[in-house]
Amino acid sequence: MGDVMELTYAEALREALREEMIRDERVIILGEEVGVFGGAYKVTRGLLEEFGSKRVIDTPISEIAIVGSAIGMALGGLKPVAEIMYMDFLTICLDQLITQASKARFMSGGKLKVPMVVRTQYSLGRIHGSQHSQFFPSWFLQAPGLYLALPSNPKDAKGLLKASIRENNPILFVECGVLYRSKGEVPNEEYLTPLGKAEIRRKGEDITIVAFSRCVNEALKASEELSKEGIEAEVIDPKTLIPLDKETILSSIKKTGRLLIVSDDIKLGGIGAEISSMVVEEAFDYLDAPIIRIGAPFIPVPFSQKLEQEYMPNADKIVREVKRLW
Amino acid sequence: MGDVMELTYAEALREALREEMIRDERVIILGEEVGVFGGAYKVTRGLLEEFGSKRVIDTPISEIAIVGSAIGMALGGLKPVAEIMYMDFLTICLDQLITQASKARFMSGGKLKVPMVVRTQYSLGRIHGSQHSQFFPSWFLQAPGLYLALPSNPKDAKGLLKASIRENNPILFVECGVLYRSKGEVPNEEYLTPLGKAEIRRKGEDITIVAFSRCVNEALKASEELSKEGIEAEVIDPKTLIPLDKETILSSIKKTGRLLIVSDDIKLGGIGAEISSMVVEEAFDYLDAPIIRIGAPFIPVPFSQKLEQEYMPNADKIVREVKRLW
Amino acid sequence: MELKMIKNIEPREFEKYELNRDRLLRLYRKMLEIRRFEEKVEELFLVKGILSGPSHLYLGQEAIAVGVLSALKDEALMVTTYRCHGHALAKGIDMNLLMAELFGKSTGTCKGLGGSMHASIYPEKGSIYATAIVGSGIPIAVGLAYSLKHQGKDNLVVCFFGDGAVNTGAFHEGLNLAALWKVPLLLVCENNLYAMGTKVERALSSKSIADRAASYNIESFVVDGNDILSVYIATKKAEKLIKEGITPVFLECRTYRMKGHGVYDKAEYRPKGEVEEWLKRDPLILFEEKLISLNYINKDELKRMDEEVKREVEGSVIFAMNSPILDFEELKNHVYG
Amino acid sequence: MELKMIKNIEPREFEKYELNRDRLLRLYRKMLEIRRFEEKVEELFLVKGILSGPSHLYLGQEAIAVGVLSALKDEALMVTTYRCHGHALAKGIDMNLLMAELFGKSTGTCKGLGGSMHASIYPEKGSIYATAIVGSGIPIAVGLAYSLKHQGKDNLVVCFFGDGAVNTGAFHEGLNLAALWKVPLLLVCENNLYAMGTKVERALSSKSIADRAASYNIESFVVDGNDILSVYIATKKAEKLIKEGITPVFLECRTYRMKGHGVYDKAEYRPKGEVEEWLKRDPLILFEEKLISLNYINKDELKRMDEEVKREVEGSVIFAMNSPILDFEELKNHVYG
Ligand SMILES: Cc1ncc(C[n+]2csc(CCOP(=O)(O)OP(=O)(O)O)c2C)c(N)n1
Ligand SMILES: Cc1ncc(C[n+]2csc(CCOP(=O)(O)OP(=O)(O)O)c2C)c(N)n1
Ligand SMILES: [Mg+2]
Ligand SMILES: [Mg+2]
Repeated sequence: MGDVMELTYAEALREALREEMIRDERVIILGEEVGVFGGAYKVTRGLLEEFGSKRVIDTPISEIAIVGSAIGMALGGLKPVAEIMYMDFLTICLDQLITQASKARFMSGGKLKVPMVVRTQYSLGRIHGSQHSQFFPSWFLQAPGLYLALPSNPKDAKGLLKASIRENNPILFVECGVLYRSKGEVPNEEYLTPLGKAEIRRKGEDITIVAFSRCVNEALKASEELSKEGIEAEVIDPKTLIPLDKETILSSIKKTGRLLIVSDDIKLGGIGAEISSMVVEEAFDYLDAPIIRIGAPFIPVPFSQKLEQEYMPNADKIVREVKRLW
Repeated sequence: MGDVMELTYAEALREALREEMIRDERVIILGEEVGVFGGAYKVTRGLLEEFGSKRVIDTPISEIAIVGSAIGMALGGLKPVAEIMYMDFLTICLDQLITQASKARFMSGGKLKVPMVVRTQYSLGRIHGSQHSQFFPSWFLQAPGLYLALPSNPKDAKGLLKASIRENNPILFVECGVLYRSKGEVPNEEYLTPLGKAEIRRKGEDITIVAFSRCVNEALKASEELSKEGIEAEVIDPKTLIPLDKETILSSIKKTGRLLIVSDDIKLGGIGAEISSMVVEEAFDYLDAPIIRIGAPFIPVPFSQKLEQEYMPNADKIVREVKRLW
Repeated sequence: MELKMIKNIEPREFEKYELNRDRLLRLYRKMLEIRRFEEKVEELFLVKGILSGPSHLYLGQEAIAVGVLSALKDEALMVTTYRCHGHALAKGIDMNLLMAELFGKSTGTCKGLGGSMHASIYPEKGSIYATAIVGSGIPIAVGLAYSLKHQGKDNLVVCFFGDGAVNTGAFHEGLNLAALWKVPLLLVCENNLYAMGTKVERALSSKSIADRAASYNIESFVVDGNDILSVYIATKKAEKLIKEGITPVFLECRTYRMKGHGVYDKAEYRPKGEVEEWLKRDPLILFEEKLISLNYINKDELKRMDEEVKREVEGSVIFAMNSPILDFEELKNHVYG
Repeated sequence: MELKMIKNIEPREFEKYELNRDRLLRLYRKMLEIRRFEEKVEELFLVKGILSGPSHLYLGQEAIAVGVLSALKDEALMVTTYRCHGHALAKGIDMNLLMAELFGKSTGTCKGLGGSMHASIYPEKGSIYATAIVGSGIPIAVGLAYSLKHQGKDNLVVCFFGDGAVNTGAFHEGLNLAALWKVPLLLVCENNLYAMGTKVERALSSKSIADRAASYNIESFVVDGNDILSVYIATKKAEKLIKEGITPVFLECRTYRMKGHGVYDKAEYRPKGEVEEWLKRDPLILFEEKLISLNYINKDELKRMDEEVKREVEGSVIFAMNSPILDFEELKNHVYG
C-alpha cells in the first residue's frame, strides 16, 4: 500500500464523513434516505450500520425541517451534516439556510454559532431535466455568513468536507453529481483541504482559466488541446467560492493578462460575473483582452441528452473561446 | 386637472391594480393581509371593498401556497397577482417561483403559460434588521422564464405593474419599501411602461451610471453634485433587470467610456456583477477606466438605524467613487 | 376521527355506477396498456440501455390511475408527479407521444424538453401539470381548482401524489388552503408504503394519511388501491361530494410498487415476505380474475388483447426511435411566450 | 379527538405545584415588568418618536411568557419569535440589555445588530433564538431539542409562536419531525386570535389549533392564556409528560393582543365589542384580583411595586440612551466566527 489510494468522489466523501464521525462524537448526519437507503447516490452507505440511528438519521421529505433542525442541533452543540438530495431542493429551504443559519451569528451580535454543513449535489449532465439539474452557486455570494465549497475531484472532496465539518460557520457543500463515480488519487494519511485556498492545477503563461467543480476537468482537457497550438493556460481551481482566494487569481492574471472563467451555472449572473467584475476592479490595467465567461445559456435545462450536452460548458467550448483571443 | 397627478408610489401601484382589475375580470389578487388589512403597506387598500372577496383573497401565512396556487390559477386561465409581504419571504417559496413557475413553459415544450405577477418589496432602509431587509434581484438572472421589474418611481411603478399584469410570463415585481410614500407625477391618461426598455433619466457625457430602484434617486442626487464639479453623469434606469436593455447601456458607455453601477443589493454577486461583466464582454475597447460597482457590503443588514444608513449605497458614496476616476 | 374505508361493490350495482362488461373491459385494457408500457420502459433502460436518466415506473399501481380517471369526466383537469406514465395513459394521452417524450424526441408530449418526470404534461387532454418536486403540485392544483370555481365551471381537478408528499410543507399549506377556499379538488394519495427507501410510518407521525388529511376538515377516505372497482367507486362518491359541496375530498389509496423507486433501484430495503404478499395482490391479476369469474372475458381473449397491446407498445418505441430531436437553436423560443 | 382543557387550581393545591405567596408575587411582578416595559416602548415609538422600525408588543399576553417560563427550570432552552420582549424578561434577561437592543445600542443583548425582533436572543440565559420569520423557529427548536436528547441532558426546549405560524410549512414539517424523533420540546402556541389582521378561523381549516397539533400524535392541551395559574399548571403538567415520555407536548394558550399587531397598527379590523370583552380579562387585573382575594397583597403594596417597576423601566431607557452604537467597522467581525 502506497501513500495514496484510488477512490471515487463518492467514496472519498464517505471516507471524510466516517473519519470525522469517528473523530468527533458530535458529528451527526441527517437527511432523506441517508440511512437505510445509503444515500440517493450512496455517499452515506454503511454509515447507519457503523454509527447507528442516533447519528445517521433518515428524515421525512421535509427539506425545511432538515435544514431547520440542523440549525437547532448546531446551536445545541452538535455538528450536523445535513443532506439535501438535489441542489434544486434548496429552493424549498433557503429561509432556513440563508435567512436563519447564515445570519444567526451576526444578528445575535456574534453570540450564536451554527457549525453545520449542508451537503447537496447538482445533477446537470445526468439527463434529469429542468427541475433536477439546477446549479446556482452565485446566489450564495449574497448570503454573508455562509461558506460555499465546490469540490472538483476526490481528493478535494474528502479534504474539503473534513475541513468543513470542523468549521464554526454554516457551509453549503455542493457536490457534482456527474463526478460521483469518477476516480482519483486520495492520500492515505489524514489531511484537510483548507477553505479559501485555490490550487493552480496547471501552470501556464498565456491565459488564466478559473474553473469550478466539474469544469476544472474540462479546463484541463482544453488546456492540453490549447498547448498543442502553443497556448499555455494556467488553470485555477478555487475550490471554495466563499471564501474566494482572490490573490491566487489576481496574481495569475497579472502574469497572463487574460482570463476565462468557466462553470456549470447559467452565465447570466453566475459565478463568472462576480469574478470578472472583481478582476476588472482590481486588475484592470493588467488585462490585455476582454474577460471571457463560459456558462450555461439563459434557458432551463432540457431533458434530451443530446440537447443537455450541447447546453453544458465543455472543453471544446473553452478551446474555441480561448482561440478567439488570438 | 392637468395631464398629470401627484401620487405616491403606493398609490400608483394601487391605481395600476384597480385599472387592470376593472379592465380584465381575470385579474385576481391574493396574499397575506391584502384584503381586510388593506396590505401591509396599504397598496391594496380598498380593493377588497371594490372587487369583493372572490378577487381579493386574504391567505394564511403560507408563502408556498400563495405562489403555488397563483401558478394554478394562471394555468387555469386567471391572471393572479400574488403578494409576498417582504422579499425575504421569497426564500420560502422559491421552489414554486423558480423551480415551478419559471420553468413550466419550457419543460412543457412551450405549451403551458403562467401569466402571473408576484409582487413583493424590500425593506432596506427601514430599520427592519437582517431578516426583513434582504434584496437579491441578481438571483433571478439564473431563473430563465421569469421576468423581474424594479420600479424606481410612482410613474414607472404604475406603468410597469400594468404591463406586467398583461404579460404572458411570470414576473417578479420588486417594489422598494422606502419609496412607498414618496410622491411623483403620474399621467392621468392610461399608459403602459414596457418591460425591457431602459430610460435615460439624465443626460451626460462623462460617465454612465446604471442605477436600480431606490438608487436611481441617489444617482440623480449625486449627478447634481458632480455636475457642480464639471462631471456630467448620464443616469440610466433599466426598470427591469430581466429583460435587460443592454443596448441603451452599451450605447451610453460608448459615449462616456466610464461606468458605475449602483443598487441596494450586496455588491458581491449582485446586479452590478452581471452588468459589469456584460459590458466588459461587449464594450471592452470603449472603457477608459475600471468599472465601479456600488452595493451593500458582504454583511447581513444591521438593525441599528445609524449602521443601516452607513451600510446602504447613497449619493455621497456615488460622488466619492466617481471622483476617484478623475 | 373514524376513517371511512370504501369497499368494493357487487355486480348487481354495476349499472348504478355506469359500469358494464364493455366498460370494464376497457378499464382492464387501459391497465394492461400501462403494464406493458412500463415493462417496455424498464427493458429499454435496463436491458437495452437505450433510455437513461431517472424514470419512475407505475407497475403495481395501475388500478389507481385507471380507476380514478375513468370514474371522472374527460374534462377533469389533472396535476401529477414524476411517477406519471400511468396517469398519462389513463388520461388518454397517445402512447406514441408519451414514449417519444421518454426518448427526448420533438414528437413527445413536451417536445422532449420535459422527459419522463414531466411526460404527462399535455393540456390538450386536460393533463395540466406534472412536477418532479415532491409535494409541489398540491398548491398548484388548489389554485387550478380555484380557477374552475371562480369561473363557475362544472369541473374539478384531480391531484395525484405519493405518501412521501404528505410530510412536505407544500402539502400542509396546500390542504389548508383547499379546505378554506372549498375548491373542487380530488386529492389522491397513492400510498405505496414507501417513499424511496422510507417506509411510510418512519416518516409520518399521524395514525394514517387519511387521518392527517381529515385534520384539515377535508372528507377523507381509505381505499384498496389494488382493487380497481374500489377505486372507481370511491372516486364516484368523492366526485359527488365535491360537486355537492364544492369542496375538496381526499382519497388515500393503499397500494404497492412492484419494483424499485426509480428504474435503477433494486429496492433491497423491502422485506421479501412483504413484497411477495403484495405481488399476490397484483391489481391486474385481481381484475382479471374478477372479469373471468363474471364471464366477461376468457383466457384466450385476454391473450389476444395482450398481444394487441404489446404491438401497440412496440409501435410506440418505433415511433419514438424514428422521431427527431429538437434543434438546439429552438430551445430559446420556449423560455418566454 | 377530544381536546383537553387545562383548568385553574385551588389554593390548597398550591404547594403541590411549588407555589406560595412569595412565588406568586414574583410572578406578578414579572408580568408587571413586561407590562410597564411594553407601555414604555409604545410611548418611545408613538409619543416620543425616539424608537423606530417594527416592534411587536406583548401587552395582554404576559401571563403566557411568565406562566410558562416560571414553571420551567431556568436552564430550559428557549426559541421564540419577533414578539419576544415578554419572553426575554420572563426568561430573566436584564431589562437594560433588552431596552438597549431596541435602541440598537452596543450594550444590547445582540449588540444592537438584532433589534426588537431578535432582542431576546441571549444564550447566556438559555434564550437561544428568536426569528422574525413566522414558523421558522419550530424546526430549529426541534433540532435543539434533539441535541438535548442526544447528549442525554435532562432538559427541554420551549418554543413560542403565534396562531398564524400554524399554517406555515415549517410548522408542519417541524411538528412531524418532533413527533417522530420524540424530542423534549414544549410547543407553546400563543393564540391571540389574530395574525396581523387575520382572525384565526379565516386562516385555519382545522377545528382548533390544538386539534391540528394532535393530528401529529402530539399530546395537546388548550389553556386560558390570560390566567397565569392555568398556564403555569399546564406547563408543569406538560413538563412532566415531556420528561416521562421524552416527547413533545403542545399547549394552545388562548389570549388576546391588547394593541395592534405592530406598534403602529391601530387594529381597526377588530370588532369593538370583542376588544372590550377581552380587555376585561386583562391577565394582570385577573391575577391582581386573585392575589388580593387571597390576601397576598393589598392595593398600596401593589402601587409601590408598580412605582418600583416603573423606575426600573425608566432606568433602562436611560441606560439605553447613554449607550454607544457599535462602530461600523466592527460589523464585519460578526459575520463569520
Ligand atoms: C421536495 C423533494 N424532496 C426530495 C425529492 C427526491 N424524491 C423524489 S421521489 C421521492 C420519494 C417520494 O415518495 P412518495 O411521495 O411516496 O411517492 P412515490 O415515489 O412512492 O410514488 C423523493 C424523496 C424530490 N423530488 N422532491
Ligand atoms: C413567513 C412569514 N410570512 C409573513 C410574515 C409577516 N408577518 C409577521 S408577523 C405576522 C403575523 C403572525 O401572526 P401570529 O403567528 O398569530 O403571531 P402574533 O403576531 O399574533 O404574535 C405576519 C404575517 C413573516 N414575518 N413571516
Ligand atoms: Mg410512496
Ligand atoms: Mg396571533
